[in-house]
Amino acid sequence: MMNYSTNEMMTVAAARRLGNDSVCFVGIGLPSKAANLARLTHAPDVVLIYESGPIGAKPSVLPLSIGDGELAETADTVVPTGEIFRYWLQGGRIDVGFLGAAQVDKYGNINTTVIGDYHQPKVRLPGAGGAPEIAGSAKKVLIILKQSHRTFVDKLAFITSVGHGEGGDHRRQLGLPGAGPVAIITDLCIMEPEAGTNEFVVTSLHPGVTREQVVENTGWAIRFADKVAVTEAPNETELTALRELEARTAAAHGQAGGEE
Amino acid sequence: MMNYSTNEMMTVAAARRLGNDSVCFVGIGLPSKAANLARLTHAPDVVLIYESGPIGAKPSVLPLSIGDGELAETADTVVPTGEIFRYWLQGGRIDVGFLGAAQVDKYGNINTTVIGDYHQPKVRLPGAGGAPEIAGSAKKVLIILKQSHRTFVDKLAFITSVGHGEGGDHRRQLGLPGAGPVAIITDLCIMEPEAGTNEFVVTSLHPGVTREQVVENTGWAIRFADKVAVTEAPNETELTALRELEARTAAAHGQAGGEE
Amino acid sequence: MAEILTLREAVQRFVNDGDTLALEGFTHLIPTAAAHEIIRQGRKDLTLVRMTPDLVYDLLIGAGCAKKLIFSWGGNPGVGSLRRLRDAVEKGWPQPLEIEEHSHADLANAYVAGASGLPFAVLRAYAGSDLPKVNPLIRSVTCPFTGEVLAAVPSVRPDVTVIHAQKADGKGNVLIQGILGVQKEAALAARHCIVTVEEIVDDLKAPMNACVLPAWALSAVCPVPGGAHPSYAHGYYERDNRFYQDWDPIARNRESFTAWIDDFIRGTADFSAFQEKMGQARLAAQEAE
Amino acid sequence: MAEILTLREAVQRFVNDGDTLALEGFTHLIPTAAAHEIIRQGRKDLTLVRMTPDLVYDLLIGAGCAKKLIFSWGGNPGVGSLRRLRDAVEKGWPQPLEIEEHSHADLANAYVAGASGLPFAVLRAYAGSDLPKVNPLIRSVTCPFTGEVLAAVPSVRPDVTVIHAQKADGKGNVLIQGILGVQKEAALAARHCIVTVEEIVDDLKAPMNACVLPAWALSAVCPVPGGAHPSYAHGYYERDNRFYQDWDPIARNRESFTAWIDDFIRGTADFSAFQEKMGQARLAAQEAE
Repeated sequence: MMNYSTNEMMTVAAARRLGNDSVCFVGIGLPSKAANLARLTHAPDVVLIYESGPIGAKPSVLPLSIGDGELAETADTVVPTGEIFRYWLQGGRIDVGFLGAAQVDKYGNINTTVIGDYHQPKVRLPGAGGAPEIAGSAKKVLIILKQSHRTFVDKLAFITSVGHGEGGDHRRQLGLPGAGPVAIITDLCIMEPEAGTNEFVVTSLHPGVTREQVVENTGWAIRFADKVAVTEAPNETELTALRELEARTAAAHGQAGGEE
Repeated sequence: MMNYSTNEMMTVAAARRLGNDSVCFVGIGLPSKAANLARLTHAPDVVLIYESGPIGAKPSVLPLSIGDGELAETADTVVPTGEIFRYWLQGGRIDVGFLGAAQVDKYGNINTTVIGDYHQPKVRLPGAGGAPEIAGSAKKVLIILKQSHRTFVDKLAFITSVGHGEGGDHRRQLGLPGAGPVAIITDLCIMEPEAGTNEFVVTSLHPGVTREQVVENTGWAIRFADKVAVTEAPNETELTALRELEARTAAAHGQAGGEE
Repeated sequence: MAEILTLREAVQRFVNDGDTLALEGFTHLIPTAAAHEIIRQGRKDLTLVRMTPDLVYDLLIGAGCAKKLIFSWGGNPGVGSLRRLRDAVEKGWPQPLEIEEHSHADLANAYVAGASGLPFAVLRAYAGSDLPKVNPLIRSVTCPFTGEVLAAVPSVRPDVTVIHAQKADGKGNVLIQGILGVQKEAALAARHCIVTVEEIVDDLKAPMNACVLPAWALSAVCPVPGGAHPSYAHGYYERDNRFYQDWDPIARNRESFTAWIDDFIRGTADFSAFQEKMGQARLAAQEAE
Repeated sequence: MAEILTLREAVQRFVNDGDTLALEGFTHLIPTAAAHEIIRQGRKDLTLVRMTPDLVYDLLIGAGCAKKLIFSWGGNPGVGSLRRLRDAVEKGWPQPLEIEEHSHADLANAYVAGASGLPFAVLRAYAGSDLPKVNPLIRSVTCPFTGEVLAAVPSVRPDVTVIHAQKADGKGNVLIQGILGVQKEAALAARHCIVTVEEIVDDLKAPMNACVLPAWALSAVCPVPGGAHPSYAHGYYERDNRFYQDWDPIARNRESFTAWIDDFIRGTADFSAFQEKMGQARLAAQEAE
């Protein structure tokens, strides 16, 4: 078995969640990396849609921006951004919304707006982008981000994009069409919403990761499912595809595909 | 001077109302013929927009349908029909809406829907098409149709597309953005709205036409402006251009450009 | 995900009695072959949606397939009336036809709203027009910022949309070029979309920003060369203006119309058989002249 | 009707202090040269609208041109924060910056509504999000058919929109290809639109359904080759990823930023002089390595 980093484990675990033939609305950075890894391995027919306009993008290197020329050149078609949000996302045609986050809470709500008070911010984050409506309208949502006390927080300063809201059937009460987040994939584990409460609980630990590590790196009292699996380690096919993708990206851009 | 028909006079008189550089939303049939005659004579830069999608069409023969291939091939661009109505018409970018009609009343309101009761129609006409919103949103409107007792009626069975409504400032009260119809051009005369009442009165008689003829062919008590001009007869340039256009059309389609 | 099917299979699988059906194509790429096949299969009680009913809906209405028509302009372009549509509205033959009437701007916006997953469309329309008096589905909304009152109309969301396009690739991705009308919106507004195409090619060679409908947004792609006749397919064939003129006497009375569809549509196995029969009839007519 | 002008003339004629200004371009075709020229001409109190403020608005905000920002995602793509934007929001330097914050779907719809001449846009958005709590312009409307409550947002209708495109013809008709973003809508939503282009050609050779803005819908067309740097112009040059990285230390503190714009923008006569100076500086930096 090959050695691999925790970041590689995270990307591979996220990629595996994308089925072939699914239509995926891809955020830039980690989601884009995982989605393209899926396309280059088990899901060659996954359809990647970027908010800048490309539908069916098949980039050979990772984009640095959400609208790199490579995305347009490899797409089945390139439509206006308004159409992406109107006909394709709101129109109910996205199977999977694949999001990153600055912070997430136990119900899969996401903050990408601000740390501290909105009007007197400690840290001003980039803002919503496409996430609120991806989180609302995609049939399901996957969230990928590195786990730490600062990113997995008990109480978000700001809910930019809703997950399961206050838990339970709150999301349904809000009238949102999509099912919301079905998994959070981190460098330590996979969390999934518990039936009933819709609180995210750990359902799979990556190989070698302990429960204590997860607890230490989570800002709320994280719980574990009755049965916690061990994530299958990245196999050679996955790792090779990922590393070649990153190498092509570095060669093309002089930098890695954005992690942010 | 060349001989000419009353239909030719009507088309030429209508064409003259289109300024160069004006942006014209063109209905099929008589409006399309007059607008293209303008483009082929004094207004080479007039911009013709058809509801099917062509912007800046420059057909060498008259279209039989509102979406003939010739319109697409000669246009600056071809956009979806929804965009025509949304960005270009409702967006306030049309200088002149050029409409035909089945019936018109003294305030320039148009019926293209039904003769008799709507639910028990004597004659079912084609319906609204693009006219209600062209009549509403174009900065000004020109109406072209052959004059008769049956087409210039005192009371419309149905107002499909509004002109000056009930007259006076009724149109403004309705909140319509455009100025409404500024002329009705017929095979007998030109009518324009009287200041204040916005009732259409005859402001120019075509050469050889008498007031009696106009009165006989109008279903309401038509009035004449204080000064009634005599329309300038079609000149050789205009007639030649019109006849060549019609000849090209007949040769291409095996029929004349639709009069309906 | 689009399957590549015969038109017969596609209509069998996706078009049901009672469905709301949109056959779109704005003078260009009108899906005539699909209308024929729906008549052949004897579908009933359809609610037909189309901006310009044209000959395709004159056919479906006269053949007794429709109970309701949602439209904005019903004529035979460049010729005159739609005789079967008028007979149904004015005389209730072959059955009463409920009509729901809009303007082009309204229906175009309603398709856009349908494609956008919205229940209604907002537009500046109808002030001073009598149409809202006869169509209770033309309502209003007030802008929460300016107080302006605008028209609100229900979005169009057909059970099935059928359009015709120039070509598809082997996966079922479709390219439309030229006059686009509301086809893309009609396709995306529907639960199922069937696309008939002139041909299936290896590579669409689509310009980067062309109108492409991806296979996964469609239900069926059916090769039907000539399937838009008598309208045209840009780059393939021109509008058959003669047929639009010939249609008027055929559709003018009930007997000649019924004889025509019994002979040419119900009496042919598919569109290609129709084309052959029509070609022979025209040849015979020419020789008789 | 578009006049073909220098960028300097176009900004002098159409951009005024206090205007609402949209510089659009979604990672592609960002109108950087126009932002420079607005700084050179010292415009003040602008309300800036843009989905992704990017480096262009970091420049304008840091240079003191802006009093308000309407946006939906403010970062340096692939690098990190916009330092000048954050300094203005967090510390009020060089002046307080009012922010009005939306999501991408909201602003994209708001541009569409602006281009459509509507006062507001309707979309399914924001349920469960805190954004409506901090943006009183996110309101709601109720569907008059289904009763569904949807988000209503004001349309964007700038005084001036500036976009960059690949080419124009001699009349001023503009062709945009590749990633289109919201440029067409931003152009048509504005009272005036300035388009900077890579080149002016005899014939656009535009595919039939390409994104073409007709000259008569524009105010000015300005040839500015390279004017979208450090973003890219599809078919002309690639994204200068290095510049996005280099921007971070320049913008990181007030002194280095001010020195940079004094030197490279206020200290150059136009974009071509900027390009020359930038080229020399990069050469010198390479030699020093």
